[in-house]
Amino acid sequence: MKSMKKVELVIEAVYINRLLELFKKHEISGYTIIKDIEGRGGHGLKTADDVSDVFSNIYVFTVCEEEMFLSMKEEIRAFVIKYGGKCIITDAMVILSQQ
Amino acid sequence: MKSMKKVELVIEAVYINRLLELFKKHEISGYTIIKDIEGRGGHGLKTADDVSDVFSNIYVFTVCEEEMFLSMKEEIRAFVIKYGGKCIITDAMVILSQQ
Amino acid sequence: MKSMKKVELVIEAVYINRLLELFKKHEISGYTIIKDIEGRGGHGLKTADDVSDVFSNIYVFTVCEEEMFLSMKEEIRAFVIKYGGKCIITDAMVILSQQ
Amino acid sequence: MDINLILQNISNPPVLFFFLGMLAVFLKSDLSIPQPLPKLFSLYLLIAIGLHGGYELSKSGLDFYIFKALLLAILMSLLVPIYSFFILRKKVDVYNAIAIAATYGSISAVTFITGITYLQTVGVEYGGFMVASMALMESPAIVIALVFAALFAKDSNSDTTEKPRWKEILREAFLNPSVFLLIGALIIGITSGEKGWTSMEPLFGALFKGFLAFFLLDMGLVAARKIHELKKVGFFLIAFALIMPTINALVGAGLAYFFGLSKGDAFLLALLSASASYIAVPAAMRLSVPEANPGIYLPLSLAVTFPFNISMGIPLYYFIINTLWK
Amino acid sequence: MDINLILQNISNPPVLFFFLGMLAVFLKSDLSIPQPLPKLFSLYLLIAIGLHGGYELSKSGLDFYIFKALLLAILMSLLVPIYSFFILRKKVDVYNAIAIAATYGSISAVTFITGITYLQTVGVEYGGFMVASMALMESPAIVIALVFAALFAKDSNSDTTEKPRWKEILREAFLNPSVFLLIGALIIGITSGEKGWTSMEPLFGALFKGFLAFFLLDMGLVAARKIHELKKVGFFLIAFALIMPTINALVGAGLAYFFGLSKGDAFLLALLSASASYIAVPAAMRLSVPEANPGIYLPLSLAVTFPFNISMGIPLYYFIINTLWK
Amino acid sequence: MDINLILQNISNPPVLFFFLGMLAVFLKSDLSIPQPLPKLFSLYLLIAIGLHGGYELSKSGLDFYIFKALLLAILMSLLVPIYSFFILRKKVDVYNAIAIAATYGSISAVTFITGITYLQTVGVEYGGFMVASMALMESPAIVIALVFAALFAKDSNSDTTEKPRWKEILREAFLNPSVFLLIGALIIGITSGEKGWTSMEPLFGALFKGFLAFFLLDMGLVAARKIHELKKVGFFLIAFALIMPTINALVGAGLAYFFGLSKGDAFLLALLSASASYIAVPAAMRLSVPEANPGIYLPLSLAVTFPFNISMGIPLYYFIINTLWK
Ligand SMILES: Nc1ncnc2c1ncn2[C@@H]1O[C@H](COP(=O)(O)O)[C@@H](O)[C@H]1O
Ligand SMILES: Nc1ncnc2c1ncn2[C@@H]1O[C@H](COP(=O)(O)O)[C@@H](O)[C@H]1O
Ligand SMILES: Nc1ncnc2c1ncn2[C@@H]1O[C@H](COP(=O)(O)O)[C@@H](O)[C@H]1O
Ligand code: NA
Ligand code: NA
Ligand code: NA
Repeated sequence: MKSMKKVELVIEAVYINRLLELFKKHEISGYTIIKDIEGRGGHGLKTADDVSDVFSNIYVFTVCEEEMFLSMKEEIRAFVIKYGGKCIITDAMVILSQQ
Repeated sequence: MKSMKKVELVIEAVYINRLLELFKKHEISGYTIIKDIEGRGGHGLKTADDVSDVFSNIYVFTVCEEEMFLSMKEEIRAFVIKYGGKCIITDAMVILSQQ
Repeated sequence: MKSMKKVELVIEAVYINRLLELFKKHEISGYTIIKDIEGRGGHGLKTADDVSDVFSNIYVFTVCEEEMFLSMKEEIRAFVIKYGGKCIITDAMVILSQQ
Repeated sequence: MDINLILQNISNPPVLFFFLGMLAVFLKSDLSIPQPLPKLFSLYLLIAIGLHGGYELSKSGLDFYIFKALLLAILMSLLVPIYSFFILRKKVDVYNAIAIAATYGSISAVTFITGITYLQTVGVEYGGFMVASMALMESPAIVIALVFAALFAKDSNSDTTEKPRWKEILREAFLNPSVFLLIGALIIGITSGEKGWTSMEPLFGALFKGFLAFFLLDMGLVAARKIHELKKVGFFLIAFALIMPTINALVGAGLAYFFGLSKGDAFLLALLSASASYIAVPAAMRLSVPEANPGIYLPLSLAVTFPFNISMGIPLYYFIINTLWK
Repeated sequence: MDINLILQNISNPPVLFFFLGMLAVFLKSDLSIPQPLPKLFSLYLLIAIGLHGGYELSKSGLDFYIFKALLLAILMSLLVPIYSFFILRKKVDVYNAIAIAATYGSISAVTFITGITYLQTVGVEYGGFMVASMALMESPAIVIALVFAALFAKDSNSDTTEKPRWKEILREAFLNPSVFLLIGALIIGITSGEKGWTSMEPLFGALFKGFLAFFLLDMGLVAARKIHELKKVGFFLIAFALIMPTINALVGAGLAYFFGLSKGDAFLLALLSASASYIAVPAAMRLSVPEANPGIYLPLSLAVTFPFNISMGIPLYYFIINTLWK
Repeated sequence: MDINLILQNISNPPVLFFFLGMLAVFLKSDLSIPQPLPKLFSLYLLIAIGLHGGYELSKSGLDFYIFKALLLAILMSLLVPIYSFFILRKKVDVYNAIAIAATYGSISAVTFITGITYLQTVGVEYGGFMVASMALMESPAIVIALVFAALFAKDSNSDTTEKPRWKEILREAFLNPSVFLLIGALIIGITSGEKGWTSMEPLFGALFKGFLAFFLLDMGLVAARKIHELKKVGFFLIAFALIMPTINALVGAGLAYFFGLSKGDAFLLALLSASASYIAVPAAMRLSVPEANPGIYLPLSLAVTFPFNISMGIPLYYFIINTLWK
């Protein structure tokens, strides 16, 4: 098992491609996405039964090494300031293929 | 980044409004919701292909300051005892707008 | 509250029954499942708008005692090696019915 | 009783799809119909019965007969939960007795619909206003349950700090999505009349039985999964779930006979009385009587009474009423 | 203005379902139509109008009249956002002015559809090519917004490190799912002609109004939930959202009159000009002008202009055009 | 070969929607049809073909000809995976050879359906029992794969602790949702006969091509996304995926000719033999031969053979059979 950072983001669906671009730039190649979720935050209530799915929330998480997270931390902050959303970081272990 | 508590709950869909009331009472204004999920626990198996969505599970999480969590901890315990469900707490950091 | 391990898995939908069998064998009786999620990893991109839902990702998590996790750790590693997927472990507290 | 009546009912594709759904679970096939598809089907069915009933009402207008039939419907939906409660109380604790009584006091829209397709098969007329009867029969049992809870389970509020949530629960009773959509569609059906119905009929009329088949396939899956929960429920309650519907149907049929309803309307009133709720009332009971065990009232309603009604109950009640009305 | 025109429009079941959806929110019923059901309905509606319009085009072929009508449509979709922007700029900051102007410069497919069902009710002909007009009117406002942003909000790129994302945003403008599917279905409709339409008509023709009702029910829920956000929006913008559609419709009708469009086509052009986008443009604005507040332009479009158009606007514009064309 | 045959097939709206879906991916439009909508469409299509086939069977009854046709179908579904395996083994490791052979040994319901709409276009009759043929052809290839895995990949059970999961995999082979629902609907169609079909036809008959178009739109999206995975697959396998279907169709057509099937039935048998599975078999292969790479057999089936079959294959096989049967 290896010590890593789990980085969770809740953002507006419309920005998902920009977030994945940011991941790509930082060579984050593994992530998981859950679409059409709901929530409330500084930008009010978001529901998943809107007329379109472009404004609902999307939940994304990636588990990466601490350095990787640190290298993109400021860009994530800028992302969240510009586009809204929430970013949560936790310590996590990952089960690797080799022991 | 700021140290916080991530409070995750899995509850029956029918009780979501009561949980959000509890959040409101404790001035939790940010949360995320994922609906129609499945699971197994003390109250048996819950699937998300039931005839209605009132009995499926809902997953809710909020990231809040430790004091906030502590102030509602006993009420969450009472909630889970009364209505079933699971509450999980982890340490988490949040990326804030200001550094 | 009790200290526990939160074990999260993202696997291919087709293997969910085998994972639940593994849980059962290790007497894990509580877990939560989110279906039809998307992601990218060593096995490429998985989307949730495929012609069928057998190849989309499934997200499963269980909160259990550390010994329980340790007892199935090697089997989970074998599972992930054989079938792909990601397993993430975090420290978590659970609100119990009794104080 | 004519075996043909049963066969006619059972060879109905929607009913067959119900059993196909059950079979899928018994054979452990992985068939599933994930949310929100069941939600789509039930939204569809509610709008469809509402619109069609409203259209029929717009043609017939209101008269004394209809008024009488509606009152009878309300009467039945008050009677059933009351006498059921006292029967149940003999063997069951007060919380579960309240919840089960409410479940059987209310109605199942899908059972009603299946009854209507049966009437069409045997060629018997019925009034479009019976959809209004159905709408009126959904909520009273919930109110009865709230009253019983206040009367007989006073000590329940162990945490006396918590004030009763009358507002939330009454809203759940009268404005839950099923009731709201049904009544809304009914009113739209009345308002928009012939012209409106003509424009809606291709979706909400012609496709009705097909969507019913889809929904019953899902009901079969869900009902079969609940069957194994019946083990814990005990003989008394299973017997209740099998026998009570017929008793309720008989009471309904008797009242209908006494007050001179037509054969088709009487059949539907009897069937509504016999049917048990598995969405609206259980949701309301979770909110108002959380002490009652949904592992009891849901399987009873879904895995015993519903299958009984749509397979044996419908031809049985029809047979009784057909004999009486001759 | 004839009150009958309004009643004819409002007694249309789809419009009634819109108000039923709003009522559900006002009464706090828990009714909801979760994703991806709204997505299903909007995919359906786009394919249906595309296919039907294409089929009509395949019958009529292209001629100078159609060419003229299409050019007029593009003209309107360039004019509206330009003059709207300068009106808005008097009271609103540049970002929000751009986003609101683009929102009103583009169109709402569902408003268009509701207008078509209205034309069918009053028995007025229109050209199938108007669907192509609609498709052409979706994107120009987005391009105008990009140009305005480059001209008037230069200093916006506070983080000058970031290069403008023209490619992404132009793709969003011209290849967003709505535009793509609409044009794709239009071309399929043209290509497969009579035979193709005959095979698609049972799903994409006959059921059209039913699906529209379903979608408008959801629109009602969403619009009502946005109403309370209007408090923060201020009187000027609400007045804008109520009055501007009629002005746009008048401009459109005037041009249509001048260039000799038929009554039905003129009505649809006016209605398209009056309608405001709530999916494609807002999504593009989020990407290109994130500084603009979606809590302003979305509620204006969804909770003011859309309800106004489908209830009062349609009969009003029809009344005006009917008078002019007499 | 008559170019008209191809045009007739390609101007079919469902086929055009397939290419529209592909185009969406090539142009990077954000169009997507999220789950569970594809699931809804495939449930619909399976029920629809099952019910309709069953109804046709209930009219025709069983006779020696049908019996012969069903046996031929089973024969083909055993032959194809066997000879495919030995061909594949020349270039591919044992696991992938097994999985690809099973994929091509089984069938694609949507290809079959597209073939049926083609037969309707060209006005050729076929037997309703061919739906039963299709159902019978789904599973045998999975059993062959299990046998081959036991014979040729014995050493695979590197972790000998794990017992083979015959029960789970055989259940997957014969009771996977597609096979189960298809056969279930077939039996319901037989049981409920003319009357049943009349009540189901508005949903499961009339709307068939429309739903097929919806589903093929999604198939187009998925197929196009898999195309870039083909780079890693190599020339041999892409050639296999392009040529093998025609060979399988020829073998099927030859047998059909020899045993005296009618033109329409022969065409469908050939098409079923030519088609490759992309849901049921891949799922079974994931469970039984996890060592095989789904990044190979899925793109081959979805992004090469499926598009080939529904665009060129169908008219080609029809041309061959039409020539033979003259
Ligand atoms: N404190 C929080 N805990 C959990 N989720 C949050 C929190 N704050 C915001 N979110 C999620 O992030 C989304 C965007 O946040 P915001 O931009 O602040 O509106 C919200 O809709 C929520 O789903
Ligand atoms: N140990 C656990 N780990 C993860 N999820 C759980 C656990 N126990 C319960 N849950 C979730 O919480 C829901 C309600 O739990 P319960 O009230 O115990 O049945 C279950 O259906 C699961 O989704
Ligand atoms: N680093 C990661 N962080 C989050 N999720 C991941 C990560 N790596 C893989 N996943 C998820 O696990 C799934 C299977 O992983 P893999 O077998 O590596 O393709 C992916 O489709 C992702 O949803
Ligand atoms: Na009842
Ligand atoms: Na406009
Ligand atoms: Na084949």
